[in-house]
Amino acid sequence: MLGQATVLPLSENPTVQIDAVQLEKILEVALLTASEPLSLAELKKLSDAPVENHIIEKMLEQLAQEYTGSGVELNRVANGWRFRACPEMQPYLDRLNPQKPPRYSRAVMETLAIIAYRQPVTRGDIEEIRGVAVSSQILKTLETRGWIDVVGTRDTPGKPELFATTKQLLDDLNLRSLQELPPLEEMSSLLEHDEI
Amino acid sequence: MLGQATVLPLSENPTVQIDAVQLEKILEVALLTASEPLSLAELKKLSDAPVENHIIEKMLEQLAQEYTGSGVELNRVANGWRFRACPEMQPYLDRLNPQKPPRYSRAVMETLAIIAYRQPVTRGDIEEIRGVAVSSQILKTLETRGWIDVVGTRDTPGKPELFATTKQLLDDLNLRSLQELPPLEEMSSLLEHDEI
Amino acid sequence: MKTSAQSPGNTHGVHIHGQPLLEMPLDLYIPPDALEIVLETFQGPLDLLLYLIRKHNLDVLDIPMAQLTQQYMVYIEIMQRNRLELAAEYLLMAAVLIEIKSRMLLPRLSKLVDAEEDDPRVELMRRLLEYEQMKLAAQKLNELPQAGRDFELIQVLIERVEAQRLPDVTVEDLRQAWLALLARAKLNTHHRVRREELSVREQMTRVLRQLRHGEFEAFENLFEASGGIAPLVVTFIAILELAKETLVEITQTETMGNIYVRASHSLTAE
Repeated sequence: MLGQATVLPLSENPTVQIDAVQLEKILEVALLTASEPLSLAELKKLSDAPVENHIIEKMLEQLAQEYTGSGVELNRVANGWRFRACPEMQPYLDRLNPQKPPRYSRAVMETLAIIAYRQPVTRGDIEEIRGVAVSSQILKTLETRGWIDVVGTRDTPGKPELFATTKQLLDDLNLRSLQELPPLEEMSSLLEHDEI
Repeated sequence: MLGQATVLPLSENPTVQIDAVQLEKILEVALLTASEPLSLAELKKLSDAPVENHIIEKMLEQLAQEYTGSGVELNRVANGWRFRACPEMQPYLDRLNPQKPPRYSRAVMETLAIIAYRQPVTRGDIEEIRGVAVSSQILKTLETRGWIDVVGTRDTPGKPELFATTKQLLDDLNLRSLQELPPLEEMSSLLEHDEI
Repeated sequence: MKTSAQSPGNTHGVHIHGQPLLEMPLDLYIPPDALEIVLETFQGPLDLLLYLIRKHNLDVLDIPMAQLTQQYMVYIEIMQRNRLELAAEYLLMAAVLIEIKSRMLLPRLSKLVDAEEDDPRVELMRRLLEYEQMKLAAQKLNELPQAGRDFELIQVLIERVEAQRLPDVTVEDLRQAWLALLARAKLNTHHRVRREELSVREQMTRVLRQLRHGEFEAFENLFEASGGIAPLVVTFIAILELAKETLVEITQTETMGNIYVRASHSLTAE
């Protein structure tokens, strides 16, 4: 989205001259072509002259603004900034790629939820909460997807591995931090609820 | 790029109503998310109502127009339409994806070393020192790079070409003369001792 | 938030393939196929217990153990009758339920102990609630739009249009290549690597290059006078070396006359 870029004071240092229009154009192209979210540190490399974080951030917010109403949005996620198609465009895009990625089973999703909300946890912890054995396949599925990884071992006999969720999970759910996960149901509400 | 879309007569059949703004938005998102060029047949699937080819084409041309001057362009290629980053953005994008430069094979480097230290040499000389045949490909690689050339022929049967290094090589190695190469004396002394 | 295919409306009931399971006759005939699907849908004994509790509107804080245990056992029996692969956890839970039930039948020995702490159901209750909490969290997590499933990422092509990037070579690379050659040459002792002045080689190349036109060149033109005596000597040795290797022809038409040099064979290819 070109043409609407305004000139921003790019640096407190007046001797450094940066072409704001050009930089915003470069930021846009970089974000449109990137296969992963781009961090501020990476985006700063795109400027010929040093730029401060808040200048880049202002530009990104402006860029995001320019895309409002289009089928594309610029989001800030855990690993940085990235463009995505708006979810409401999905039904159209599905016409081009009819094969959808499979949905995960309840077992996988429950395991993921326990790791997300109780991390770091061992396989034993997960099994205790779910009340059943957790197959290696489930953990492997989540690891292969890049959603969980081993962050250490617990200092107990057997040195069980501790699992935690990754930034990739947050990126894939379009979230910036774990705090943006849906809040857990309060225990009291679970107790009060008596109807079906 | 939203907002500039004009209403086009989408179909000769006046009973079919298509939202041109919406369709252009969908086309844009589809093209931005596609990993391959999209053919007209595929793009037509994105419309809720049947649309004729020339209508879609007109929209695509308009879309391409809207991106003029941005760092991204919409091209028609053999397999259909696709977005790509403008070539002039490449230097910036390369800052994000610093490609590791390829390396020459050992055969190429040894051939170059022999030509540098023993010039002028024939292919036979090189083969004698390396103990193996030197493929034409190796010499061609170095010639194409502008690092060696033929400076004469030896007056022996077959009139073999004599290869020598060029000034280009010195420039590329940031040297003023061949004498600035690591001296041979050092090499020979290494040979005499028992290191390596 | 966007809703997904998973029914978000009633999050508390048991859902089988997105449909709330409202009726589960306990004593009536159940089509075996349907039951199999139902049983396979449970994520374990806790899930089954929760289903029974919610289905029969039981109070989690005051579970009627006799009723719950009886219903649980019905399911276990059906599972076994249908030869479903019965996870050990289901049997273990049956034992736990029976144990709790029997402990509740025993008279309380100490009236000093807080009734609630003494309640053998407390641990089961805690586990049920914790599991239910995670089960609901999993549902909500699954409803969040996921990249690739509910939205696509933008990725515009970068077409590398420039010439293919060429390898970088450093002086050190060249040195290493040479050292490798020497190391190999050392193994083949018959091969002789001569110690030689590189500057002579350089001058040989320079002279040859200068003679590329194939014509005779005046001997003195091959020298660069600007560099002092040493380079002149080196150039002289280079020309002699070229002559020795019969790469150049040196001629003199008359004694004390001009000396001319030309390449032994002009390059037809050039």
